[in-house]
Amino acid sequence: MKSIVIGVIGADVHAVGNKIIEYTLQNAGYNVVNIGVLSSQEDFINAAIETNAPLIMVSSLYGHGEIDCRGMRDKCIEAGIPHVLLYVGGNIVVGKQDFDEVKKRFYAMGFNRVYGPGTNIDTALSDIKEDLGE
Amino acid sequence: MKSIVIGVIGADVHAVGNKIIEYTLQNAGYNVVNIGVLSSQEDFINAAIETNAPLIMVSSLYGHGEIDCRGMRDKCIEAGIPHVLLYVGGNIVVGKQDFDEVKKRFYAMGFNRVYGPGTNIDTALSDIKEDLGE
Amino acid sequence: MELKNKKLTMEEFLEERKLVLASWPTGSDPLLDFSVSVPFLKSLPEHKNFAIKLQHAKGQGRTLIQPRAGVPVVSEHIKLLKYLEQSGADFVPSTIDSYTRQNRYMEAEKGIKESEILNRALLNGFPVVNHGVDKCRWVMESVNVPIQARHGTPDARLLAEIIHAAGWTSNEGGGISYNIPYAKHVPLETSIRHWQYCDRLVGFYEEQGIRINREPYGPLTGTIVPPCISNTVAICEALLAAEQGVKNITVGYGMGGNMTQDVAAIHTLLEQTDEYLHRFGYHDVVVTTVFHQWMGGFPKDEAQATALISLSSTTAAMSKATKMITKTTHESIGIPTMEANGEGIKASKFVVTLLQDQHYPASAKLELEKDQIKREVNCLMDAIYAVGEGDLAIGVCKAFQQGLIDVPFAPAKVNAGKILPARDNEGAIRILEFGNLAFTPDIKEFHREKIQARADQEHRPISFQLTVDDVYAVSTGHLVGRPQLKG
Amino acid sequence: MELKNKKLTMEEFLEERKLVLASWPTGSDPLLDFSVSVPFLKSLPEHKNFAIKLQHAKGQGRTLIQPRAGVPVVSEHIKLLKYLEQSGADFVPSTIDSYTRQNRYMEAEKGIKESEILNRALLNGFPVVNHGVDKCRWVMESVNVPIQARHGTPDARLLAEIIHAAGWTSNEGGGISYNIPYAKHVPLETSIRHWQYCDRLVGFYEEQGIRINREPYGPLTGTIVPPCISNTVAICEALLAAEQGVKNITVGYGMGGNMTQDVAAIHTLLEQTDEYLHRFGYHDVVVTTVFHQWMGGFPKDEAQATALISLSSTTAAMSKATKMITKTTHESIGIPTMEANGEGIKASKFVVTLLQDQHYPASAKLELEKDQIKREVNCLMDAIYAVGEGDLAIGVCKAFQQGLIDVPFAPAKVNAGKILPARDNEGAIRILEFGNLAFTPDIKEFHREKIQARADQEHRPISFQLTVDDVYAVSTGHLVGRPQLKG
Ligand code: B12
Ligand code: B12
Repeated sequence: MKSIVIGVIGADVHAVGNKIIEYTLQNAGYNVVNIGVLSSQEDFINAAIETNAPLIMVSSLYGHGEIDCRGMRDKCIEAGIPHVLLYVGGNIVVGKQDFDEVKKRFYAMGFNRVYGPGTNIDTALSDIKEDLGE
Repeated sequence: MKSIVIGVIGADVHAVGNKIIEYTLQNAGYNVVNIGVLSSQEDFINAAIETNAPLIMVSSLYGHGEIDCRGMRDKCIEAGIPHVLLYVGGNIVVGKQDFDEVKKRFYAMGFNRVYGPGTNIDTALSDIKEDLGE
Repeated sequence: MELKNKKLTMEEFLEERKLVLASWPTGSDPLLDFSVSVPFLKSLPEHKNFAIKLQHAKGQGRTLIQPRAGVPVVSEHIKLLKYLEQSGADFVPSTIDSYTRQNRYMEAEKGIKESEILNRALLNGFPVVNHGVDKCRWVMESVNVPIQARHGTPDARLLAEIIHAAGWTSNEGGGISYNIPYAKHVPLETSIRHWQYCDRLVGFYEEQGIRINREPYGPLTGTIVPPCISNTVAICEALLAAEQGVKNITVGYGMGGNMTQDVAAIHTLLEQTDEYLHRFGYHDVVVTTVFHQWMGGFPKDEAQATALISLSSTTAAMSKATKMITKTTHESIGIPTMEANGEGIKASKFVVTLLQDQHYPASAKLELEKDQIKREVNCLMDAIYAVGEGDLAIGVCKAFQQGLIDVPFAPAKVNAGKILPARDNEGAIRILEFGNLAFTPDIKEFHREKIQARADQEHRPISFQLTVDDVYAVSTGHLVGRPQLKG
Repeated sequence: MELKNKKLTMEEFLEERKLVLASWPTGSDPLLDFSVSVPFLKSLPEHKNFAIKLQHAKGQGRTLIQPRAGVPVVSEHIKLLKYLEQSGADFVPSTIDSYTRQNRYMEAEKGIKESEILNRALLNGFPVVNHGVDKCRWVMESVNVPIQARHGTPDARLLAEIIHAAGWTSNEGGGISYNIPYAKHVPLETSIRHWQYCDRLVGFYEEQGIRINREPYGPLTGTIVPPCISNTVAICEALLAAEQGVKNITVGYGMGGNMTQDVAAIHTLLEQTDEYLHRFGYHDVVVTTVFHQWMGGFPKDEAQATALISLSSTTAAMSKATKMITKTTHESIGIPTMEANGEGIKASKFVVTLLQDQHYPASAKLELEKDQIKREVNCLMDAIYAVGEGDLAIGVCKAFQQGLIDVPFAPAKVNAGKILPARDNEGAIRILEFGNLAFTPDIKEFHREKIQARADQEHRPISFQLTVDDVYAVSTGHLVGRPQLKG
């Protein structure tokens, strides 16, 4: 059973989506490591190292995602997991912005997949399967 | 007491505004000659001649105003009241259109004043006073 | 021929039919032969049948959605209807232009031509008679939901022939409701007689096993109409239709604005229509209801207009009306664009779907409004039958002539135009001037007290000014036209 | 220091105050001297006083409107608030950014700088502490309506000092409601103690004859919260505030979706808050209510979002809540633009104004829901006082610890997180898994029956899947998350 680390980054306390992502991924057969809300980049990375997880799914709902996610790929490299997959989703920037622009910004930060507002977790399941080679 | 002819032109049956215009103009001290809904250009002109009215206020609500009002100034000239004032108001064209454009079209047809959707009759009272020299 | 509420014999009907079909070239289309139209209608799939879809919704307690829409050019009209269907419309309409409504087909022809040349609509609807059966079939075949004609035509005989032969399985209107608010000089005798024909046509199709829905037009002038008046008209038209063999009737009501009164109006409309149909021996008619979103002057601001549309939808859903007719954010300006119309549907459908499992709870207050409406309707119906000496059609004509029933703000000369409505302190519609309305003294007293209480609260005498203020109120964001609102 | 529900002495308060003001440079502003702030607050005109305006609205039975809004840069924030006032807001807010809420002022400083440089907001609100008293005064002076801070800050002591000294006459929050949904590791003892300080500050100003409003945050997680839970929290926070000398309290509730249950929740919230305040000897507190438009996930479509806003407004108006907090058409996407926020206000205000003379009628159904909520709330309050051995503050902490009271979907570790809510067949919020909730067996039985009936109708077993489906339902246009809705 593959492990996936999930959590909500920064000073963000939106817990509902997080609980539903946990439930959905568990139902889909993954070992879900949920570090919950108010989590730092380090929390995510440590959890991934501890559980040998190939994928970290970062949620950011409250709008500070851009500030909170900066430098995360570098930290992964430093921590010795340079190839860990990084997904980000939720309401990751402040306000209604052109989402193609937003995607570019997050790709440039080293994220592998970037999901727009209200992307139901069910729709991301196929991406996960593909990326984890199933 | 000056006379004003009011009515609703063409195949238009919108009667509410017409009744309220009658009431308002009467309260403002005019002799209102109301020919009602479903009135032809001829009905308006005949009423103006009979009552020696210096002003005809045409209502058109239902959208066919443009077709219904064409040639009305010419008919006034033919009928010997070339200088009668012609106002038009209501929802005088089909749909939401640039109202400056619409005004131009009706001025070109010989109307003296053209009112946009929802112009409350109270707001036209000062124009009437001005035009009738009071 | 003398008017009577009596089913037209097949001979009378067919005799008249010849004249009707001869009245405009499109009437001689062979697709109008019953030998063609009957099998064609029978071949239609159930999901295109208005009557069946409504009956189904009634069973489920759901509120279905229908917009208003119609443009002169056929291809544009089809594009429009498809878009509305995609936006979530459960039924699509074809709103007919005003020349056709007055049987002025020559002017309609001019309007079609000019609209094609100038590439913008110069008619305010779809000129169904000029287009004829084949074009109407094309329209019907282009959508996947049932289709209805909506108009305001005192003499809609040819129109009815054309639309039904084209597979449009519902027709809105009636001899009273498409005369009083929509005509000036047409005698009620004439319009009722002509609508007997329209109903008899539907009755004929029913005899062939084809379900067709008929919808008396509920809101009348759409302007502070007391529920008892519009409900009485709806019941009369339901009875007149049933006599001609109509079996699927949707009675309608236009939102008043006081939620309790509105719910009471929809409930009593259904209950009393059923009751009167049974009382007069029509036992196999399926009755459904339609709630019209606010029918009076709309606010200009689009956010406010959407709010009004949503509020209307809330009342419709809580009343459990079977169908709701929607408005758009462009209402106060002009015929809406396709997109504005679609947004009206989306907002409306969102609300009724969200509220589908809820209804306005039974309460003493609701009961009181229901009782009141029922007593008033019974009063008016009694008066109609009395002056008609038992004949409904004659009764209706005489009752209007004598002002025993009277519609506010109506353009028709046959309407007395003596009553004046106004709102009470909670915004319910009451009557301040009764004219000759056939009300008992206690009913009048009820209305007077309600209006007096409002006038007292506003420190002003009862007068037409209350009515005028109420006419403007909703478009300026209020329900009751209180004097302090001005300036 | 040990936590107790006891008014802080003036010495205790002033002692603590020194530390609070020393915690960030803006705390040493001389405008924070009471010798400056008291006369300043006294000089404010009545129309800028939150408490007075609310009390007035309560007397008139009106529902006033307040949006949510806050951007990092002061000049932009002022522009925004002025626009909202012009759009019809009766009160304006200043929503505080998330770093400030966690007292992470360094990060907030970074956010302000970057927002100024990049010329786009990188913070999700107005960092009130970093800006300090003078900037906040400037904001207050730029508008003509009362102003309130809205946040979600477990330790809002410095924030409270700054806003009140700047003439902001209302503060949202409470030791429970700004902890459970907004924090992860903060002990309730700490947040309650810190909010005692905020309340004591208001109590101090009240002693000087200055009216200041306090608003416990009603909706909690905004996600299918059973009314008894949020009402109990609101009542506890009202009592805690009253003990510290607060005299003007607005208790809140977030729309559930079943209109009858929502109206019942607002009515009982007012009635029971009053009742408990009197029972515990606080006789001079003015209580008002605030209804939050739908607080869960919104639909993306803007027409649907406006419909949801309007539906929320209908319920608020019919319930006669004193205030309503609005949402916008951008809700599901991100912080709204000024224009989108203004449209939300216009739509909302249109509905409440139109319905101002109406209320949801008394009915057996409404009575049943009210009785049910009251019994549940009493049950929870009894348990809290019991474990607190008569002390409310201690009782709240222990009750949460033992799961006797429990909030669904909350991030806080001090919350048991064992209960699961789900809707019944009419969309009312019930509880399917009780955890250790302090309910009597008959109350549990009521919930079980309601949920069982829904599960039966949907032909599926009771499980967390019901809850999950209900979480998504409204954003997809439904209230009850029926399984057949999917695909
Ligand atoms: C009520 C109403 C009806 C009622 C009318 C009842 C009756 N017999 O009176 C009913 C339901 C029957 C009806 C029918 C139709 N209607 Co209609 N109706 C309305 C509605 C909702 C309100 C009109 C009203 O009474 N307003 C209140 C009065 C007080 O205001 P008013 O009419 O605007 O008049 C005031 C001012 O405009 C001004 N004014 C008017 N004339 C003049 C003239 C001058 C010189 C001046 C200075 C001022 C002035 O003073 C008046 C008093 O303050 C409007 C939309 C709206 N405004 O919200 C549509 C509207 C006018 N109707 C419309 C249409 C298309 C129709 C129909 C063709 C189709 C249909 N929807 O069924 C039929 C037409 C039938 C026919 N042959 O005319 C369209 C017109 C579209 C356009 N121009 O592009 C409108 C705008 C709705 C829409 N957006 O589609 N309608
Ligand atoms: C409920 C809610 C709250 C509750 C949260 C309760 C709680 N503790 O959980 C409360 C009221 C407390 C709250 C507070 C705040 N909120 Co809030 N909140 C919402 C709301 C209405 C719904 C969120 C929700 O629960 N949705 C339901 C769940 C199931 O969906 P979801 O969260 O979107 O998650 C799903 C998907 O996004 C996806 N997903 C999520 N993460 C990821 C990651 C990956 C990799 C993938 C593939 C998918 C994925 O899968 C999830 C399950 O399907 C949203 C707006 C909306 N969506 O309508 C605003 C919203 C998220 N909140 C917002 C804000 C600003 C705040 C506040 C700062 C201010 C305020 N309004 O008070 C505070 C923040 C406090 C903090 N420090 O974090 C903003 C964010 C703005 C932005 N990004 O520009 C939003 C968008 C509202 C708005 N338009 O302003 N909020």
